[in-house]
Amino acid sequence: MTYIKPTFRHPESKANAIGYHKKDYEGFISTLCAGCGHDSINASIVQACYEISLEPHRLAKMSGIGCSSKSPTYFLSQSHGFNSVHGRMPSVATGAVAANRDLLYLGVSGDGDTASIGMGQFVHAIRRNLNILYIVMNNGCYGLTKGQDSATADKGSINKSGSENMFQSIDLVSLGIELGAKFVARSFSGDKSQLIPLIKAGLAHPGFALIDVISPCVTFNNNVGSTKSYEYTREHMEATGSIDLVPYRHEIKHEQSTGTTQIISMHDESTIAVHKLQQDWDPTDKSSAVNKLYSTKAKGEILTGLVYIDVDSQDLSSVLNLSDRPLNSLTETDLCPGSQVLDKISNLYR
Amino acid sequence: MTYIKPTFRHPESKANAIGYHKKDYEGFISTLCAGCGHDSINASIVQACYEISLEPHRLAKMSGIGCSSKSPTYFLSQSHGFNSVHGRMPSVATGAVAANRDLLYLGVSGDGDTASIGMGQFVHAIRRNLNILYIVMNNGCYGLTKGQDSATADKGSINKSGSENMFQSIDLVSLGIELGAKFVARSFSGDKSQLIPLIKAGLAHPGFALIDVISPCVTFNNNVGSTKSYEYTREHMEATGSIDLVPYRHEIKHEQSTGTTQIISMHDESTIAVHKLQQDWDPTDKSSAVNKLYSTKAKGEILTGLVYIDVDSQDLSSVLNLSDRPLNSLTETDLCPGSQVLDKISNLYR
Amino acid sequence: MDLTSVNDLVVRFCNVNGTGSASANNFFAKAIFKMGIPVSPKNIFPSNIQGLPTWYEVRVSEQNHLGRKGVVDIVIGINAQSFLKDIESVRPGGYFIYDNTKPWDLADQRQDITYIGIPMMALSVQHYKDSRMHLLMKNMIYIGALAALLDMELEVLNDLVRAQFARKEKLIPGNVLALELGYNYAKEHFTCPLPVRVERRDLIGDRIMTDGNNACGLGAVFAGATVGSWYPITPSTSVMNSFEKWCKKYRIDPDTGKHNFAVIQSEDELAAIGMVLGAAWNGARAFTATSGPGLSLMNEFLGLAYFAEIPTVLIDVQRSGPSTGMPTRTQQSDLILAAYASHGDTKHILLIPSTPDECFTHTALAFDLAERFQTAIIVMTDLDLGMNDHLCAPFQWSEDRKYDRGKVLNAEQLEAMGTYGRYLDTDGDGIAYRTLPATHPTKGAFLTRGSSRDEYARYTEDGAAYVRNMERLSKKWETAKTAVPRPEIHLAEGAGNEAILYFGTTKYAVEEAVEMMAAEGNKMDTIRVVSFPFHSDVLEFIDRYDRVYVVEQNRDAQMRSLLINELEINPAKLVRLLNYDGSPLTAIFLYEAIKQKIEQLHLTTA
Amino acid sequence: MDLTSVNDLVVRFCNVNGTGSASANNFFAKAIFKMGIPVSPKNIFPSNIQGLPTWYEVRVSEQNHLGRKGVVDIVIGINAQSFLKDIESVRPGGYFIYDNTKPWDLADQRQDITYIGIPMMALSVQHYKDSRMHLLMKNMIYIGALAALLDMELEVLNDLVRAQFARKEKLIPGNVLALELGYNYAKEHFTCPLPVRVERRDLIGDRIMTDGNNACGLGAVFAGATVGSWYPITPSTSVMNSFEKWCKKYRIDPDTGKHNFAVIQSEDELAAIGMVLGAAWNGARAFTATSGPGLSLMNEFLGLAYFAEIPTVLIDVQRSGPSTGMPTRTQQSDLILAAYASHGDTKHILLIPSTPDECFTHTALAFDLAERFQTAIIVMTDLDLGMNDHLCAPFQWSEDRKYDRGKVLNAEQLEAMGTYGRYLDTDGDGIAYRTLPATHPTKGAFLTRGSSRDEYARYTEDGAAYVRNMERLSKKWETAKTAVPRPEIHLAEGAGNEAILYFGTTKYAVEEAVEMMAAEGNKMDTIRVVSFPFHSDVLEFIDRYDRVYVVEQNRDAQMRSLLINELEINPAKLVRLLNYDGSPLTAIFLYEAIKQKIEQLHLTTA
Ligand SMILES: Cc1ncc(C[n+]2csc(CCOP(=O)(O)OP(=O)(O)O)c2C)c(N)n1
Ligand SMILES: Cc1ncc(C[n+]2csc(CCOP(=O)(O)OP(=O)(O)O)c2C)c(N)n1
Ligand code: SF4
Ligand code: SF4
Ligand SMILES: [Mg+2]
Ligand SMILES: [Mg+2]
Repeated sequence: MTYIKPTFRHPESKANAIGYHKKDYEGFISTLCAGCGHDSINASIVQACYEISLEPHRLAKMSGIGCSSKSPTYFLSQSHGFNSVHGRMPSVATGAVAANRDLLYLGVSGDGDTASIGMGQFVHAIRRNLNILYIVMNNGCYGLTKGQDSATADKGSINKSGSENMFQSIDLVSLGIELGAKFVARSFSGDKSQLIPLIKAGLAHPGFALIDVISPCVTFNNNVGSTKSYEYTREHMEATGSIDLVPYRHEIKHEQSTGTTQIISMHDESTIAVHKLQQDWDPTDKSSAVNKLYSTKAKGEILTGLVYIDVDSQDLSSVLNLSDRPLNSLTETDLCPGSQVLDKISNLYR
Repeated sequence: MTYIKPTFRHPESKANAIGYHKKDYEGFISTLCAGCGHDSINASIVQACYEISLEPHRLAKMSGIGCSSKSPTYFLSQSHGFNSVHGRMPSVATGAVAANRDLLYLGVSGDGDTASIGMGQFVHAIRRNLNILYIVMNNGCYGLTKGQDSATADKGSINKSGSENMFQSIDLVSLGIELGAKFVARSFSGDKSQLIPLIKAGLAHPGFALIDVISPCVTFNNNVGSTKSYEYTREHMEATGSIDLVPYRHEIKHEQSTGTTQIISMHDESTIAVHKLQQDWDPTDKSSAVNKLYSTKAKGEILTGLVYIDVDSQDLSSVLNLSDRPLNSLTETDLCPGSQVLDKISNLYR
Repeated sequence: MDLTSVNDLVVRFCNVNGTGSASANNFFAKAIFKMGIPVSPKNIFPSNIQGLPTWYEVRVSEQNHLGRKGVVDIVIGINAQSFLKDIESVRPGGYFIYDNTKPWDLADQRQDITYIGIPMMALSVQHYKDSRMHLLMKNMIYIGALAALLDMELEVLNDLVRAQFARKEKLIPGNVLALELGYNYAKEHFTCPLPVRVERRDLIGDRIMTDGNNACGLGAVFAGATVGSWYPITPSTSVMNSFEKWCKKYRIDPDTGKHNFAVIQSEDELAAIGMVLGAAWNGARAFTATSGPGLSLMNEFLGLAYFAEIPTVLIDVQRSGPSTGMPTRTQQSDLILAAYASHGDTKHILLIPSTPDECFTHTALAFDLAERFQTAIIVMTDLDLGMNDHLCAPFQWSEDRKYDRGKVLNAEQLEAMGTYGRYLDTDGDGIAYRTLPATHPTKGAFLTRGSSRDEYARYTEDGAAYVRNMERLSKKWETAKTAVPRPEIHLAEGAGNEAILYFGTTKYAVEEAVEMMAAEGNKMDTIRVVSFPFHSDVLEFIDRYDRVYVVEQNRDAQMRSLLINELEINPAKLVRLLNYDGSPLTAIFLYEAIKQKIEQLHLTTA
Repeated sequence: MDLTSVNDLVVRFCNVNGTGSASANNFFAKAIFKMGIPVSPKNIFPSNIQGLPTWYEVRVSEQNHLGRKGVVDIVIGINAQSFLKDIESVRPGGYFIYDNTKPWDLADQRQDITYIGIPMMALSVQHYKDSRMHLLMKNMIYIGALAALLDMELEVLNDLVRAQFARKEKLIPGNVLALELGYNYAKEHFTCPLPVRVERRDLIGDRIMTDGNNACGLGAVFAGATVGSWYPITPSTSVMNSFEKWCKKYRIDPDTGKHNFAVIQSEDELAAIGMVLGAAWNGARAFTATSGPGLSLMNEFLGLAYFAEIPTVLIDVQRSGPSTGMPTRTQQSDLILAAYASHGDTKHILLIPSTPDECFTHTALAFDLAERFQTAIIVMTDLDLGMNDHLCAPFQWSEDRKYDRGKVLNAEQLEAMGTYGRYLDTDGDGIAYRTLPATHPTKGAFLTRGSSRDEYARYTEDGAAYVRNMERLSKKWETAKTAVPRPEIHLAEGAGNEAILYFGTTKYAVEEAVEMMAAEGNKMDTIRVVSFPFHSDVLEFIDRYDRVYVVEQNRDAQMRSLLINELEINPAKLVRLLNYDGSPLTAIFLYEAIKQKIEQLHLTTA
């Protein structure tokens, strides 16, 4: 059973640019475990959407199956959502994008949903540069089926039942970059100040934006020995710095890149300001990003932040050369060639 | 209909170390198109197996569906083979390896079979470090279904029907390295001198060995504008050099690495001598291999040869800690705890 | 049939695939058609690209017998590999035409047929310099020879060549020459025409000749499908090719060049149907096409379509299963899987066309039914229908036809209403009202899911709510029975109390077999089933007879199972008539099988 | 049942999941069992990890009525969320036990039941310092109270606690104390025992209490399975957990520490079953376990198993479909999909256990049948059987039992024989001889494929060869009918011409309902079907009656479809008795449904 959140939880409600309040971005009360990382991500999604003054009904929520994939119930209840089947959300989202290129698409998945059963579709959604912000709530395990290791569980990580994972793990960030994703970030559910701007920027990015968010499973994978626990993540997180998204509506457009701040202009004239903590890598260069990932990993650290971005990407809708009017808005008049044409066609076969 | 090849085709038959002749490694007459790259690869497989004096019945041939996946019919007819379903050969091979760790496994797949429908299983076979030599006969198209672009077709490549591929391509070599494959090579069906030693080394490698072989489809993707044609490949191939496999049976074991030759010792005491044409990269270093791939690609060239190797890998059978006797050889005595134990077990539930 | 005949013959071409023979052979069939004579070609090809035996069988029938007959009058034996076997396939008294460039010793071969040797390759080599042309022109040479032997109008063939190569004009003279070479050679060396021959008629009427896959693709265009996702697989590939081809013609904005359609080649069949669900959920008409293995892979999503109530159109071009089976042979063996696909209690609506024009109308109807019933509609065609040309009625579309988009609420309706409940059975027909994303800023949003939910789309594990929902789905199924097309019933005067039930591509063979029986005084009524669930006419029909023969191209009598399962018919009444060797059923097989069954059954009941 | 009763009651615990209640409640059920009284617990849990309502229902029945009954005598209402609804679930005259630490106003609630308030949380907080213990100990407190109220032996509970925490000894005193706190509180504040109570008996005999999934896993170990591949999914997950657990105990070489088994968690269900096929092809006994969506995904491979003839064992622990449905509720609704999975003409052998001991024997048998028939065997269990504890016969294994590895040729046999043909029907039973890789250096190798082939495993598109192969597969299916286990038939003296057919976990409810009917003089024979294809006894049985009631836990009467499809039974004779709300069928529901059907039918036939 899910319940609408009592509204008194927001005494501080302040309207955003389009007059919506924070509660307009919320969902039903979560049925996830108390302390689950996913809930913090959901809160960040709510906050990000509120801050960028998104119209909730212009966004569609997509997910697969898992604790993480339940999340669309817990945010944006004024958005339509599709909680599909396990691992196959990317294809469903692809169809949805083809049907209506005008909406924003927010995909929420788990590491099981993405890196195991969903790997094939994940890879191909990236290949097609699907217009979606794809958030993986990565807890290194299958929460909903009680904590089995997932394919992102690190080799040597120990889960709650005490068994050690013997297989190499899949790093969704370096994989995403290798596959040609143009916006690739990693974050941590516990670090909202980093995560919220990433979500905002991801929503602004046309094409496939991936945020791999480490999101501890308090019930099955938050124990000592786990490399996806709150404690481990906090201790090993190497933040690359923070980012700011300056949406196109805003004025301050002409900030300049400096030694530590790199300004990246997006196609809708929004800008992303990357405040870098290190000078040794350039998030707009693929080799540089990959090398940085490898070297961080070699040190046993977890690289977070906006790892790679390429604003010059052609998204699926453009590759398909879709008409500006969404396909789902076309009618008989636009679509049916009519009976006279059909007679002509019949004639071809006489 | 398939026919046994008439034996008179081998007047030059010379026995190898175990007394087998070349014809003992051959298969039925190919039903592929005349000139198909796959047939050259099949010939290289035959030659490699003959040269390393493999006992054919100690190898199992695995494949999916496609022209390429038909290949197991055309080599090693004294080996058992399993031509399974489209894209799912890795899982079938995984089961086979678990059942009998003692055989050699040779998987043959196509780019459709591997990079489209088979992507999920391919990724996970690598993750598990499955004991297999996995050869992709990569023609950038779906031969058997008449030439549609596959996911390895390069962006901008033009197929026979004249349409241009608009999607980014998947590079199985850089993907394989990213995913942690320990033996990753690329070759060309038309370059047997490079391919045969790679196959020999791949068979000697424990764990997952990937050879992505560009193998032109003469019928559907050998036209001008295709980046997987014979001509294009010949012109853009950048060979990293050649390799020699020195099997463990042989004496000359103590060759030393020199400036251009790097000696890599494998666990069965075979060695691979990599004769490098360039000094700018180290095939035993992951970052170096990836950077080399990226830079070659940036130049519009195709890197071939043994791109990456790590001999210190723990293969699936060891990770599973399988008994030395193959599981399929165990009998009631080994496997059934017996009725007395069962009575004891029943007692636990009283 | 006597071996002296006009416009009543079967010609079989035996070639090697990948040699361009299919298009030459197609000229032959087309020419017969252009001469106003009913014709039916069948391409029997291997699952391979080059070098294996392939056959092309053309039936010419003034009586409009357009199924396979089961005997061959004239064989053109071009394939050395299958040469001797092909000789066997000629009926006694028939003709075997072959290339005698290299001499064959036919002394030991059967003597009850006439051998006609023509130096096809020699003629080709002699007249064409470019060696790449030799094989291709050889094909046209035997077509030319056949024209002379059968008394065809050479000019008709020449016209076809000219039409075909309108855009590659330089190919025309060579092809015309080849026809002529063959024609003249035959005229000079043999008595032309043979006693078996053709003659111009005007028997086509307004009929057209095309293949079912083309028609399905076209139907999707007319029905307003905008999203087609697919994964290549024989024999369904050409459905999406057709859709894309017609879209490129009629759905590109002439001003902007932008597309009013999206065709996405997916990574596999799971993704293909996933995309359909996503697009349909988002308000576009979407479909996919597949065959055997693809249908198996789509099971999970078909269950989601059923339970989450997403309009889903799937064209299943059936081939010989199970597993990879015989990918280039036909069958009607996906019925049970399609009808009940996916775990749990599920049922899917099937439409079963028999002809290309029905492929067109059924595909178009599928989109209406999918949106009306918010569920999966599977069009069950097959390789024979999909990939072979068939004579059929012209395509039709009434100018004022509107798409039935089903129950979808718009912003005004939402604004005007109280609380919206996605799964409320407001109208009592089991069909609830959908909303599409982005319809209204604050009303109508809900989360679609494959898990159990209440009338307001809220997740629930309450058994009663679950049952209410499942019962509503059953009610919807009942409603669907009134919306599916009626079966085609033929009542014969003086028919007895036994009838024939059939569906799909057995149509022509059944019609012919029934005529053969009728000629012997044994008249039978027939019913052609065109959908699942069954229209009420089907049960009424069956109820009228003591025994009904169910004709199917599968081993397990799958249609018969559906009939007894869904209509509560006593199985004893339904007699299996099965052919499942991968070739389209022949009239003679059927005729004999029915006679035999009748005898058997009357013996046992006597 | 009167509300004064001994050893005949139903207790229902209403908790929040993720609070450790399931294990406390399990202590209660176990204690009843240890007191020699037949008992049957059912855990009804949400598809969620923490915070949602969960129920645990325990039936205590001296008469061995071990199904659900359909009424609840005592409710322990611990969940504030579902509190009021839970009050509704008590039978009139029953008891509602709750935590009154925070007072509830019960004035407006029903007055026909007795409320028993116990300050569970207060007691817990008072006695335990560690706040993490409060919730857990509260659970033990109500168990203690229940012990007093029902007159249970506290020492039995204490023993269970000691056994459970044998390896975490420091937990024992706390738990024992909690039991005592509850026990004493009840004793002090209420008249103990209640009129509804329990009393030690010796009615268990040699029976054991365990769950079906544990038994399946154990069966696989005894049957010599060496490869288990799986993808997690409720409710089948614990099958592979059990297999792995027992393997770790009995299959690790004590000297080397090496494993005589491989458990591979795959990336999805397609891979899981692909691994089974690969391992089985290579001569290992291999299996997988799944539920609903997984079964759908396995369709393509099941077709390959059928057609390429690979021994394949699959345990399908059914849950409520379609689609994601109700993942933590039970159903018997995968029958049709399992029986006919995959495109084309396919049939799979199903085994249908009713009890954990049958889960064990059927799983073990599945491996023999899979190798004997070289095909897929699907063990159709369900959530109720798989995840709940059941009283059943002890596991049995005859010491001299040998594995039936089916027809596999070894090197000597190959050496001795002429040309080996993989698909030759040498024995005329439809089953051909396999060879395994690496058996012989030069003989017996062949390529396994899902495409059509001749008797020598050579690829063919020849229709006749294809039909021969398909007919052989049909013959094999006929042979299988003689190898499947017999149904369980109960003939009641004086029974009429109507009977009941059932299968799987409806066993206890059917038995009880039949007793209820018999008590009223209406005796009925019953048959429990245990396999598909059906043993010949099934048809013989059905033939003897005018009408047979078919009891199923699905909406579409799937077993009934299989019966009429495969046995050619007139559907009119088979009456549907369906319950599919996700909860195990209750005896009362069944009793009433049968009575009602009988009345209805006798009215219509009258
Ligand atoms: C086809 C299929 N297989 C298995 C399942 C069972 N299942 C549900 S959720 C899940 C894994 C979830 O893991 P993840 O995506 O990481 O989500 P989390 O719960 O950890 O957030 C599985 C295996 C399913 N629903 N469908
Ligand atoms: C499930 C399934 N989908 C589709 C097909 C049809 N099909 C057969 S081969 C093939 C693609 C083959 O491409 P590739 O693997 O690249 O092999 P190639 O023929 O190019 O060597 C396809 C799509 C199939 N057999 N099974
Ligand atoms: S089980 Fe883990 S992932 Fe699932 S809700 Fe609980 S904490 Fe979150
Ligand atoms: S179609 Fe292409 S891939 Fe297939 S056999 Fe011919 S050349 Fe090779
Ligand atoms: Mg997870
Ligand atoms: Mg290919």
